Amino acid sequence: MTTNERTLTKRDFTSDREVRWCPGCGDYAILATVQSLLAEVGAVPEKTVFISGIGCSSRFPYYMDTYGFHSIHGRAPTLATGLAITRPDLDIWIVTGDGDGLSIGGNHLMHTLRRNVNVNILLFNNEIYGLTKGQYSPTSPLGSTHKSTPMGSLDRPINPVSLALGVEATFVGRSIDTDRKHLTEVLKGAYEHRGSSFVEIYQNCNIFNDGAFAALKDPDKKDLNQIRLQAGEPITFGPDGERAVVAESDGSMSIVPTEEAGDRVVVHDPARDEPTTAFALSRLALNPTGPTPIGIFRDVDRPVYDDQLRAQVDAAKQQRGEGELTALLDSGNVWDVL
Amino acid sequence: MTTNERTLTKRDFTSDREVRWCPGCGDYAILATVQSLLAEVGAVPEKTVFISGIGCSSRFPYYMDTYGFHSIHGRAPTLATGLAITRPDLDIWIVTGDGDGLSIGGNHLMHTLRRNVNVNILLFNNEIYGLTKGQYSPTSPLGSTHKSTPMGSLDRPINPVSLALGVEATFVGRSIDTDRKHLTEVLKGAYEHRGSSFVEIYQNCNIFNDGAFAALKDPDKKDLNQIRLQAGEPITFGPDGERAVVAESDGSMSIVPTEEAGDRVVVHDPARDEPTTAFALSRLALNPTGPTPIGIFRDVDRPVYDDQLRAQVDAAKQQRGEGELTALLDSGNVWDVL
Amino acid sequence: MSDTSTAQRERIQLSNAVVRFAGDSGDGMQLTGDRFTTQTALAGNDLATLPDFPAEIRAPAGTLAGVSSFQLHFSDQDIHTPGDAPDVLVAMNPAALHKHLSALKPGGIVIVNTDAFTERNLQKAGYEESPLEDNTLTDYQLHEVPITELTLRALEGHIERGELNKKEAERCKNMLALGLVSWMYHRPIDETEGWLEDKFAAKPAIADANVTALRAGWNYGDTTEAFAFTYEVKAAKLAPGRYRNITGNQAMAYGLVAASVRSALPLFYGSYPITPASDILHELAKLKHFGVATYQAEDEIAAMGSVIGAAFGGSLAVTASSGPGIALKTEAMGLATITELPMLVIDVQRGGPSTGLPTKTEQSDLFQVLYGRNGEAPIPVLAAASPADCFHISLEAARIALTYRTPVVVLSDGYLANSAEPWMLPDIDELPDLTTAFSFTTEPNRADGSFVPFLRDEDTLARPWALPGTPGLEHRLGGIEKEEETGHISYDPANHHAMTEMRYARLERIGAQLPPLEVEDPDGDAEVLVIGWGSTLGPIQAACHQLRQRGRKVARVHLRHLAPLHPDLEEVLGRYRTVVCPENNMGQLAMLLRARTLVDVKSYDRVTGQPFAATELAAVIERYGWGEQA
Amino acid sequence: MSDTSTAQRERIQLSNAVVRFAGDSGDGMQLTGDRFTTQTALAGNDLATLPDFPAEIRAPAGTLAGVSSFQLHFSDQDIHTPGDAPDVLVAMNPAALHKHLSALKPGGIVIVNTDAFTERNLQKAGYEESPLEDNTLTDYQLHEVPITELTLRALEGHIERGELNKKEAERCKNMLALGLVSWMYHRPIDETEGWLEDKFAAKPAIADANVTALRAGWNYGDTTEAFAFTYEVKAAKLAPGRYRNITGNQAMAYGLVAASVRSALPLFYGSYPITPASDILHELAKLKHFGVATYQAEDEIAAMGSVIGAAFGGSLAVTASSGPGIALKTEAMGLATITELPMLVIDVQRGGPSTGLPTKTEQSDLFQVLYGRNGEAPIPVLAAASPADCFHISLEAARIALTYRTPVVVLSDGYLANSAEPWMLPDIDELPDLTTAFSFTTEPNRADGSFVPFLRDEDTLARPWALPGTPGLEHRLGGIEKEEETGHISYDPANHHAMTEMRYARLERIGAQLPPLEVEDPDGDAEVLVIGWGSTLGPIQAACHQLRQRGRKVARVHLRHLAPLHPDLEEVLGRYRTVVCPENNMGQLAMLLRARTLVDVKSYDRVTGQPFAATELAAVIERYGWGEQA
Ligand SMILES: Cc1ncc(C[n+]2csc(CCOP(=O)(O)OP(=O)(O)O)c2C)c(N)n1
Ligand SMILES: Cc1ncc(C[n+]2csc(CCOP(=O)(O)OP(=O)(O)O)c2C)c(N)n1
Ligand code: SF4
Ligand code: SF4
Ligand SMILES: [Mg+2]
Ligand SMILES: [Mg+2]
Repeated sequence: MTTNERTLTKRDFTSDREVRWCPGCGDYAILATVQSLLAEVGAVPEKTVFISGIGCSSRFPYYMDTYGFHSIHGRAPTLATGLAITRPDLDIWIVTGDGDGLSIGGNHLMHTLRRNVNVNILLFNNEIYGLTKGQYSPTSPLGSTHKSTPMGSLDRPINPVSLALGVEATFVGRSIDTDRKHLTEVLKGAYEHRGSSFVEIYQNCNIFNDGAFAALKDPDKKDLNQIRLQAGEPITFGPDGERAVVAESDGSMSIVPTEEAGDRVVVHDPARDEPTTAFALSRLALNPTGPTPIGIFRDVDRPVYDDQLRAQVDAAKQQRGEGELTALLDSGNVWDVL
Repeated sequence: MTTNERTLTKRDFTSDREVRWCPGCGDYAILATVQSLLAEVGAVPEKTVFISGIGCSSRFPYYMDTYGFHSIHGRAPTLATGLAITRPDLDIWIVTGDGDGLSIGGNHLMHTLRRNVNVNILLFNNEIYGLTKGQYSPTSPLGSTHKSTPMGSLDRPINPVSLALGVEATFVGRSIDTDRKHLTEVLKGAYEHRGSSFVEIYQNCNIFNDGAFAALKDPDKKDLNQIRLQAGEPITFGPDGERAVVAESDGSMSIVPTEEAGDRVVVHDPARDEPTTAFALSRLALNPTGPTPIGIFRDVDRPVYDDQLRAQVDAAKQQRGEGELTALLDSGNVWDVL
Repeated sequence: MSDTSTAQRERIQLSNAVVRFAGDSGDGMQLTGDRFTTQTALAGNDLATLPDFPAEIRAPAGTLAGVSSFQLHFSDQDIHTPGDAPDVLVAMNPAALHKHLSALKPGGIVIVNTDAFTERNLQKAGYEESPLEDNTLTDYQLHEVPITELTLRALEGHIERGELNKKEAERCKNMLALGLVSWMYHRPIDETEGWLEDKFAAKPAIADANVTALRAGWNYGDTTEAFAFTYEVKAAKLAPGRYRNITGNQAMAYGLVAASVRSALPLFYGSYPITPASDILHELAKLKHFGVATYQAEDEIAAMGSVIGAAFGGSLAVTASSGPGIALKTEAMGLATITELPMLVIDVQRGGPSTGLPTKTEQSDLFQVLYGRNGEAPIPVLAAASPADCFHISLEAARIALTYRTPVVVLSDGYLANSAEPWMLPDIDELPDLTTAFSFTTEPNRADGSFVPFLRDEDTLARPWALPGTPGLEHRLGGIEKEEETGHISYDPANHHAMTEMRYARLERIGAQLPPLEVEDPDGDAEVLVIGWGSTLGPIQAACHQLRQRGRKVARVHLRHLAPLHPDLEEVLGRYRTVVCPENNMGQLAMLLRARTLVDVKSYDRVTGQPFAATELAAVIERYGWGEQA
Repeated sequence: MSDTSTAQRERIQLSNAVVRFAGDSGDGMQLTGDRFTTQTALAGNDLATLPDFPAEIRAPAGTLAGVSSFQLHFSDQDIHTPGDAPDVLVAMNPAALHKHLSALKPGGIVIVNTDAFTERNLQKAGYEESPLEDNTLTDYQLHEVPITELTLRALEGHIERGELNKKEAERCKNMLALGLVSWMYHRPIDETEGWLEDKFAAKPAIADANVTALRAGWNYGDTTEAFAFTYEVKAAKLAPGRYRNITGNQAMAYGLVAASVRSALPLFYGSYPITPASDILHELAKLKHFGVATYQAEDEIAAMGSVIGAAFGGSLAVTASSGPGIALKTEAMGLATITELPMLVIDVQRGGPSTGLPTKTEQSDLFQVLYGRNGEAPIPVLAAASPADCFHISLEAARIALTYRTPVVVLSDGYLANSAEPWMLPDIDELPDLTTAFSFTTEPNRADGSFVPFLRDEDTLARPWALPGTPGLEHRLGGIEKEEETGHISYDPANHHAMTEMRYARLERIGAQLPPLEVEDPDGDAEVLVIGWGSTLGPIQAACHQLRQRGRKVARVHLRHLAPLHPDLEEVLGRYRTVVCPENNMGQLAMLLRARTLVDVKSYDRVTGQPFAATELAAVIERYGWGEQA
């Protein structure tokens, strides 16, 4: 997280490249929000790097007037890790899709999160492969009929938030492409978090999977379906807060009328040491078609992989003195021929 | 899960290949247990297939007198998936290590589990890379000093049970190489489960990581540290059952003296619909150096990927009649030249 | 619509014609081209097509990057390429005109949608001034048609009746263009009418609007006097039979199903989507009633692994990808090689390196599939030469895989994948019978009653294919070097050398058992040989045709088998004074040939993401064969 | 221990000797060999070693599969190989004898540990009868030594005093064997004594026991009359300087550190363990005080990605693997190529295909690293020729990577990785200064004050290396084809062809800027040229030496650069009547040379997991060069 002395605007983060997503794509809104956010928080363009994989969403770096790397399918976290280890002075953002990040790239995502590398990961989840024109993805609901699944998909979808919590990610959030205010808030949290932050963003692909998030976006449904997690607040929702989340005796969570909940309503605390509660919350919605928690699920401080790696290098120098090449070669059994 | 009319013994599952693990390796005990188990449950050797990746543990198939495939590093689940889809008549076992299954192969593991492919996955966790002579693995405790981490490892270890539950695996168990009875019980559960079963087996590597599971194995420590999960039973442990697991109001689990627990003691139910409770239990031990749950965490029925895929093929035949090649080629716009 | 109405216009007889439709990605040019192709095929012409579209799903409307085009070449003769320079260019907007005008034949016909020539669009297309108003088009026959306006007018009634809104109506403008061009070339449109009605069965208003626009286009040609001529290309004298148009990807999918039917093995197809290979998956996913199991894996490595597992289990196992995905499969392809299991790996090549040019064609993965594995891991490699050949190459690849128990690579490319050609439907019963290529081993194979999985057939060097489930034949496969016959792990030095040599010997055996190499040398006295492989067949054929018409003695050979190379090659290459090898890569086959034969094979290489033009190759062959003076 | 005690025995002067220690994996043969090597180096001989061990960590004790061996060749001359046939074989058990006897020189010395020749062990080794009792060993000088027994007796006191148990005492038997052989060859053992005391500093009883066993071995030779002769190999006339022994993996690690120091760039090493490359990681992990960041990634793809990221950030970024891991890196190596970032990819080759022979050596990944990528993706490839050369090749690879802004592949192999040779320590200040190879771009590079990331240096065709963090130079890299100069995404056909040609042109530029190719042709009149690359240098040198001593006129050239091939090659190959190319693969370089030069290069291939023997090559060269009669 860098800070800026100059006062910049969204324009300073906007490159001169023409944006080439389909008209109406949710990616536009996310782009605009990120550009504004960076200006707002005082990020420094030259210290900011966007790294992406392959997919529609992964075209993101071209549109940012920062450093960027449009890498290969699923591998953005690997480049980011190499860069994060060697360049502590940079703010590194990863942009990935549900296919890029969860299908081909699932392993790197998981290991990056468990290592707690200092990067911000934005997963644009449109529940579809956009760039390759509409195959189902690991987040597509069971039974989705798309190009490769004319009779319906059979793979039980991944819940990206559950997955991230399963590997103990230190910052886990979820937001919605078009909810600029909410998205800004969650992304600001991610930006301020040292270590890996993971944010799932529901993103509409109006060409191949239009309306996948209608339950959370339609004006007449969203109040019923958005469970907005707010640190320190009891978790209630509905137009008049009439529904509440409570913990059962076996540790699972359920939704009950607020009036029946009494003091069983769970008070949200993203800083809880263990990911258990956050995990339970993530289980409330298997697909975003009914009441679905959004916001920051978890935000805890843990040692950061790359910080510690550099600390070891420093410690080694301290303990053994800066390496000296002649001494290195001379070490071990040497003999002289005269 | 096949059954056998013949009465077989452990010997019928023992190949003529000389076993080549280091003397004292925990793999021997697991091998013997699996061989006996298969005889006991009436498995059919020719209908049984062991598929492994690369690592010491992955030599397993050579020692089984069944069909087998010693594949490449991390990829055993991918071969198993192709085989399971096309051959519903086989019992397929995957043998993998903590490096093979969680480092290079983490993504395949995750996707196999979420698809609920009909395979039994045995992860031999010795918290080390054995075959490549002693580098730390994704399950090595933080700060482990091994060949590639002379100043201590920095990656926060994966808890394989949490990970499996994070992707909603339908059968998740954990046992110990040398506890033949317990291991048999858990493996029997895995064998009987239709869909993916995942069993983490703590396995001692006496050459590169001796004693990693001493807390759960030493006669004078194990009663204090094994939290044995038993379906339908309240979760208590200790030499005289003096400690109990209770759920907190935020859904997390903790350990308290049984006498203070009262009716808060969690009763174990692996068949719970949601993985939440099982996940909470998995969080009780971050490394198996203190009280650690073993047994069957989760065992639920869910549609099986390969069953459903075959059902679609059958349905297509039913709906459209068995495919006819001439008709296929003739479909679309054809014209005749005379 | 009857053809008589155009009687009053002069009808020019042509032997062939090349038409290119170009417009914005949103303008439906691929669909227009497809329809025109079908109409043309039904009219009995031989034809070839060349679709070309941007990598973005929807590149920004009106820009050069957003232009999508479709070219069709049709003829009363046998033809081989989608044509070099178009006779007619339909440009739906300024960007389309800007991008494609230079390709047009001198004096060719340009039909522009004048409604799209707005200030904004001109600017997006990089025109400072309107090309309709300066001298840009003076050398062409320009037809300015207000296509959008005409469409809206034709659909006025529909809009008024509220059957569709203006935007929807505008979208029918491609049908108006199609109607117009159909009229120009006397292509019947009733087939397309039927097709539209089918396609929009659920939305009859849309169907009706499209049909109306289509007819309006036809009528516009017929009614206005702007078009003085119409053109007629008579039906080609194709061999008698039943025909259909087919793209390479579709043919590949059908070929795989045919191989499954002809081998009586269930087809397992495990794959991960990637352009331009995904359509094979989409096609096969629709064919489950053939017992086809399709599996969309989490990545290409998993797809490759699944195919090895399915082959072990006794399926006809197939995967496909394009270059970047094949790169990921290479480690597992090594495992497939050493375990000697039959399976197919299809590489639908695209421009590289790395992500490269995902929607463009190239032949640059030849070396990758030959050599992109650790260690000495020889795999047979075949290449399809035309869209329809994808069908036949699947069968040939399956034959080799099943007979010799080996993975086989099939090369296709972006051009073959997406372009179409008329294909005479084969007689199913005359397709190769693949059931004779293999049998599953069910009994012990040694005198002592034991079974060893690496005892070989003397003729083919194939090892037994014994499936899990077979009692008494339990065995273990794996990636570590195997002892001869027993297949046990072996670190023995001499054994490793012998097994390595065996793997090459088996490859050579495949070559030795091929029919003689066919060389096209009409008079048997050619001095120059053109050698090629894959999708360059069409342009090479056409170039040779041109040269022969000019009296040049040129012979031609086209390789379907890249590994093993045909054993006749040394002899064949030795027969000619000059050997020329054109490729859409930097000379990969040429290098193989040079190393193998020590003949100074001349390599002509171009990687532009576009297939060769026939005239381009004719010039190259002329130059290499007969010197600069030509 | 002074040498005078052996005075009464006849001392035979030799020019060189080859000793092989063989025993069970648990017998500590690698350590014994290492110690004997160090003693020998300190005695001033030139030497070369060949360790050979099973793929299993601990294969079953006593079996053939469990045998581990270590061979040392030492001389008073310059030598090039670890020796063909040993003069002395120390066999710690029957399996070791069985496996290695056939390699021994006729009449050679065999020292066996008779205590290990039990019924059970004989059976495990596949002996029906004891070879000590039948005629197996009649043609050799057999020394039956009860090594275990002697060890236990020497340590009786230790056991009685409870300082160690019997099993621990037995484990010292390798030191007894070492003592005996050291006595035979007049190698001083005090260095090893000191080493043992250091190594077991924490367990003085163990240290003392080992030293006691070592001395007991020496004394056994000295005292018993079983050994009639001792042997002396005088110090070699090595160039004056300071020497150490070094293995290839260690040299590679030190070379990378040297490149980091000499370029003033921090070293980032991202890797995933794999035999035989892992030791480079282990070495570097110990060198954090040089500012080295080592990262054990989750797999090879991640390792490769991390290196691209670190190169983007301005580190000297390096990864290493062996064949199967390189296969996984190929897709990302394509990305490295198209983004033109400097980095090194080291391939420590092993036997393939697939998992193959993980602990054995082979040169069969040459094609994989040259061609194993999708599309046309040329990368420079270098190969180390000896263990110590791994140091220098790292620097050369870094020079090319940094100068031309490109990934570079470095080939090593299992033999180089694990064997040692004496190495004269270089003068640090005379190592190449790599700071002049590059500079980070910090300013705009166009007249209009803008920055474009693909504007090239005219001389090297290198593009700017502008690091994130540099104000005003913000830019985006990626895997899609780039527009010349600007680096923007470009699908333009002509641009793609031009960029592809540029990538090859840059490779050729590297070749053109190399010093002339050095050919070893002592009298300048050779008729036969032997061409090789990589670890075959030693045997080729030795073979040529043998041939020249027989009067054969033979020249020799050894390639360090495999891509680009040296521009002098055509001319050089053309000078000789016959060109022979021996390789530990199936003829990969030979194929490149044939294609490039059209010279009928004769390929000699052997893949047994073992390096060539000098006599083997001498015979081959003789046959190809002067016919069968020789
Ligand atoms: C190795 C490799 N495999 C496959 C592809 C093809 N491919 C490109 S993007 C993509 C999936 C895109 O889906 P997602 O990540 O959800 O991104 P979206 O387009 O939906 O934003 C695929 C399969 C590729 N480019 N590289
Ligand atoms: C592609 C590839 N990368 C790396 C290796 C080297 N390798 C073999 S096994 C292994 C790790 C073994 O660890 P684990 O899975 O824990 O098995 P264990 O030996 O401990 O049973 C590694 C890194 C390989 N064989 N292939
Ligand atoms: S295809 Fe979907 S995700 Fe891709 S740019 Fe278009 S709308 Fe967006
Ligand atoms: S190295 Fe460890 S895991 Fe491997 S066989 Fe030996 S004891 Fe077992
Ligand atoms: Mg997506
Ligand atoms: Mg392990």
